[in-house]
Amino acid sequence: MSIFIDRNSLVLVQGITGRQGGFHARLMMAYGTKVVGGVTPGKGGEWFEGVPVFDTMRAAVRTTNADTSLVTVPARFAPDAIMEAADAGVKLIICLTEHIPVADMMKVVTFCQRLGSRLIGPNCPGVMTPGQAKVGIIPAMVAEPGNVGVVSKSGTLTYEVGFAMKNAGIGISTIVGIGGDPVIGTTFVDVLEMFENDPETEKVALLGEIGGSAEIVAADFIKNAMTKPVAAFIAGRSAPPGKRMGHAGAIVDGGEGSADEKIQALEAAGARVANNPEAIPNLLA
Amino acid sequence: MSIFIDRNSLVLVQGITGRQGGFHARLMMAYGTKVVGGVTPGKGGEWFEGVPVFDTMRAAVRTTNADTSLVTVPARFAPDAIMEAADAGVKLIICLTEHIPVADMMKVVTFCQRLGSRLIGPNCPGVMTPGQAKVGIIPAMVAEPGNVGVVSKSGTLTYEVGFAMKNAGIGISTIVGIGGDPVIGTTFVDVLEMFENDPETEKVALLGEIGGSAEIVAADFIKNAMTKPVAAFIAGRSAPPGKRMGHAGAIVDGGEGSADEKIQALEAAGARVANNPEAIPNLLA
Amino acid sequence: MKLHEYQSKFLFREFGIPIPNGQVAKTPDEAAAIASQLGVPVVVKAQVHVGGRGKAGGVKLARDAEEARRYAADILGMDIKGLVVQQVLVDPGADIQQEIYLAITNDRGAGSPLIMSSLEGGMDIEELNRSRPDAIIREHIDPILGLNGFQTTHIASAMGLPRAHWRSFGNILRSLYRCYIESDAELAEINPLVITGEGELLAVDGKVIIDDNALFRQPKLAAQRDDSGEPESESLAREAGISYIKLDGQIGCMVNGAGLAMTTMDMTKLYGDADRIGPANFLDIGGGASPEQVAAALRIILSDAKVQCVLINIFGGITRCDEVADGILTAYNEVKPSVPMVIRLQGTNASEGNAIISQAQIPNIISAQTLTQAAQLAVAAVKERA
Amino acid sequence: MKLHEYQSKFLFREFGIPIPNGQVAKTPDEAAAIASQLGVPVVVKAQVHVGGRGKAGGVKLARDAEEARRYAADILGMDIKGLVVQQVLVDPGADIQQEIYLAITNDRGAGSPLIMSSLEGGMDIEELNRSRPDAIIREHIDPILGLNGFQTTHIASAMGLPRAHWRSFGNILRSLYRCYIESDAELAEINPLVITGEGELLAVDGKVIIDDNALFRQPKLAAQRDDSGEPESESLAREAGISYIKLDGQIGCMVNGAGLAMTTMDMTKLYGDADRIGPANFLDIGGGASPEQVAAALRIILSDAKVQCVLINIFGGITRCDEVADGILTAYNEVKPSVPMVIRLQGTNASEGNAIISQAQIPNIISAQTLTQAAQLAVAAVKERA
Repeated sequence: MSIFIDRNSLVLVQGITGRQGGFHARLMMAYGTKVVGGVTPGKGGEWFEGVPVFDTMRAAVRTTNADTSLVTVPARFAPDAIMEAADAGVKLIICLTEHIPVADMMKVVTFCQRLGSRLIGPNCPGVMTPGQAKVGIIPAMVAEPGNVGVVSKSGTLTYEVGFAMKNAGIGISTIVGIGGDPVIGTTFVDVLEMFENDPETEKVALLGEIGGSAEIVAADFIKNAMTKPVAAFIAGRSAPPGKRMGHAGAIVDGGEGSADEKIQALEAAGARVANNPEAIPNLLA
Repeated sequence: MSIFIDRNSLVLVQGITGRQGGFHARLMMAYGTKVVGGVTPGKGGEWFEGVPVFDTMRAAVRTTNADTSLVTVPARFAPDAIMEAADAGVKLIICLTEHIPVADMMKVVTFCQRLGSRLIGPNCPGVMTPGQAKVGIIPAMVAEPGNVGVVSKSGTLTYEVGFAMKNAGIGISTIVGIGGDPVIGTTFVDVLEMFENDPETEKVALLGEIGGSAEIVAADFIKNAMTKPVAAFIAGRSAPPGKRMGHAGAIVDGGEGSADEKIQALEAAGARVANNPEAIPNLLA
Repeated sequence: MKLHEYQSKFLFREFGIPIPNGQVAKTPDEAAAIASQLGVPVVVKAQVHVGGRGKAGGVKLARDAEEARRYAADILGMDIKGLVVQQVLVDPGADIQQEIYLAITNDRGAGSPLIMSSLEGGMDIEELNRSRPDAIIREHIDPILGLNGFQTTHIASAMGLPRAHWRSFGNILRSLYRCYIESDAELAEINPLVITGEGELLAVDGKVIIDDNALFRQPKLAAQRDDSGEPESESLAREAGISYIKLDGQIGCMVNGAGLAMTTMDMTKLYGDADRIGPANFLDIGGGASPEQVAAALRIILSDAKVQCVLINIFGGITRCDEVADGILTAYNEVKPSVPMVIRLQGTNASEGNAIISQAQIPNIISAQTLTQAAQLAVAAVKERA
Repeated sequence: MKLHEYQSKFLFREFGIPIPNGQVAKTPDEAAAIASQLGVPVVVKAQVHVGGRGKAGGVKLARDAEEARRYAADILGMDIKGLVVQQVLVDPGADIQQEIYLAITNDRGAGSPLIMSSLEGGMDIEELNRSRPDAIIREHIDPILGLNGFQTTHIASAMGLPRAHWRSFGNILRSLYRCYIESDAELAEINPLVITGEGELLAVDGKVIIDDNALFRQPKLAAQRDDSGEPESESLAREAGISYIKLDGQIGCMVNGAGLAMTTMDMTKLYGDADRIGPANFLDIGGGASPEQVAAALRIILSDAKVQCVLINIFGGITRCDEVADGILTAYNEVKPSVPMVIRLQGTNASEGNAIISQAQIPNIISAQTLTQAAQLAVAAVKERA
């Protein structure tokens, strides 16, 4: 088993005829993901690598029975694309797009919740269940199948940790990149809860960073509701307050969201916190 | 039993310090309704006939544990007042106010549905469970307790029918005025379903009128889901098309919503349709 | 409140929807001047609040200014279903390749705005709805969230609109939705929305109805009201705050409550129809009517020369029957109606009210106990006078 | 993007929020002219993107124009926490009866706007939040529905605002919410909102932060950006589309991905802190960086004279390490850095990338296999040069 996606997930790529969308759709197909179609308004009826392109998500879902969607369209169009996927009944929507205004995301997240669709992201690398499927941009080479669940705010940091785990012979059940934006569809706690309930996951690696309080809330959850061991790393100990470190959400503001307070909370909750991402495999061994 | 309200309902009156609100609050109290307080922003801390007045619904509900609210404020403020009641957790909201723009009501009805609050009205005379409680403006004299449920789009027409029933010795379980506006919180079908499930209700009287298709939908429900006998009257057989007859919703438009089509649908569904409201008691005998 | 075609289209233009650059004329000379200024064949269109003006000869294609003048002369003053044409719209003729139907309306059942769109525009939408309902694409809009971008794509795609027009169709639909919302419209309809020979989209005809209950916050639209086609009695009633609609029968009705007012009308027809007797009007005096309102209502009813009898049916709830009785006597003394009045008072303080009426001992006034009896007495009174 | 106090308040005024009628001065003479025009005691306030200007002497009350000139001369050019004051706001002094805190911000956890309001305004809200959190009324707003009327009443009532001010407070809160929404603000704060001796409400100080990601649709606000307090390298980086923040250390970092970039900084500090060695900057070159971007990033890093070593850490996913290696060599040849460069390439095409680097045989370039090793080598290189 795994969480969110597996070899049976039927995936649509919104923006499949775009440069980024097409590039990653091919890599996903190569990995074995069942990409069953794509959507680009105005290009319905075309084909992409043997799968049909539709004008609308409603038409695409009706024809393909897809349950999962990957949103790769630019920031100006991404909020509408996510809502279109939810409206069409897609149950899992993964959005790669970065630079979406927070005001738009607040509406979109509310909309998805009301329609019962799970949104992951935006501004995230996606989800990968090694050996089965990947939806997003996580490189195939960073993980082998196994029993550690990985959840992370960051893309390349996740690859770094996955790669270190692979080199140490530790496999992964599912990698979930939740994204580094201030308002996101799926939080650490959502994913921790799923890992806790996933029989294939035995341990969890959590990769957080400065900004917000999601890691503090996660620490509460780890303390009160988790039986599986958690190893963690928090990026940004050396980041100055009041400066946004690349991710829209990565800012220590008003004394809130520092790496140290998150590390303390996680340690107090019983998580083992690494001071170096390459030390994570040791903490999982 | 009864539907919506009974002698234990705890009722707040929004606009209790207003002329209309105060007048009807007194009549409701006189009837035995448990009016536990009122709300008028800016008048919190005052008293009305021995019950407290609050500034906000949240404060009023917290203090009184009210489960029911009567909205008597003017049309410009009524949409906000209804949403305030739903936000405060009131489960039954009855709105007397007429002349609320339809655009506002579409939002308000959606809002109440999302919060799980039942709205009755607007532009309705309210609800009365004879011998127990009344919330609204239905005169005490028009009904005695009994086993016929009455649901109606119209105020005085309902009094007319209730009075005729009373004179014929027929009592009423609950009278529900759903209002004559195009967009309302509670429909004929909602109330028919409750009467069907109410052990104290044996028969139902439905009073409809021209405009919209709520009576057609009700006829479908009567045909497919009701076991209890229904007597009906539809007002407006003599109304010309394209003219709005007082109620915002009472208009035959584009050949839709005529009295004749409604009467036919109800008769086809097995309801007994009177051509004179004073004949309703005969059909219920 | 209905807007005329030209008012609707000018409103559309404010929201960025392309319309023909025509103008309104009140005289044949004005029509000719507009036509010669436009310099192309024009359509001269009667501006009246009634459907079917085309069949009635109210729309004519003129090749030049002289013809425009002639047709305007024909159409101005024309009586279309009882309404006299007082204005014509002179629009440049459009090169029509395709006609689209596009409308946004309140869906009562769903409690939300509904977009209806079809490639088979130009014709009567009700007829299309009956004959080929699948030719109309229907899309509900969340009243809180509003119109989403993907919905415009869905509509364009589902109706089979050629892709070349998706962008401009989307812009027009978004504009129409804004117009519908910001104008508190019950209906905002473009029929037809035309694809021209140049591939442009153009709103050639339009219809907007504003929610009467929202006019308080739409002063610019409220000011566009055109009462000219309306019976004077209805204008008077609106100014007096009385809900009144003139009908063709002989029995003037005064009732409290809209549902009971319709019912009272129905009863006069039920018992009078065999003798071609029926209601002269709908009139709801509302709750808690004052003597002044009763008098105003009576005056409005009697301003209709066809009225042979007045039927007053009051079921007192908030309204107290004794107060209504006082009002009736006051009104009677002011108005001195020459026709008989059947009065039925029931409900709150009915016996007091009936006592006041009977003590006044006015020969012209007939008391009734029930609605049935009141309607029958009113019908009988009309028959007696015939 | 932060707005200055005066920009924030002028923005508030556009949305109907009353503010003092002050003006901005760039010279002491201008300050004196504004003060004499106002004709009342004024407050001269430094306009810098940093907190604590009051304690730093950046806010002074002047009784007359001469005093305003003197204080403006003191404040203009003042260095407050590393930023040089280039403008002062000269506001008329307010007669303050009560100070209110009122702000709307994005609540990340709830995913919705959050209104915070307190009668204990004027002071540091973070301090108030720590010491007396109950003194702050918090109200979440549905991001789709927006602010409801009853919520303003609730806030006014719950915070204990005297009833006389409910109406104007409600108007200001509604205006502030519109400002927050229509400006795509992350924060719209009035602190203090003052009740004056005349019983008027007045926004005496204000702070607005605009969502950088929304600046594309906020051209008027984007044009108000004031970079003057910002390191030049950061402005250059923004123009080049590179995410860069200048820090105080010696190791210039170039990384792909924000999380890994922070982590790389952290590693230099982890291994260097004992020797007071740490990161000179945050820099994320993003996904799929071109040789031109790598060169631009290198130039920006090296524009910082403190940099003693460059650490390039690339984990190739989309980014191909061979392309980055090419970019590094191109950049190297263009920029000819005099400091050593530790390069660690991992992930997609890492071996090809490392081969390119080693074949170039540049003495200044040090290869590393792991992030840990790279950080340790960079720290060692800095120590060597010390």
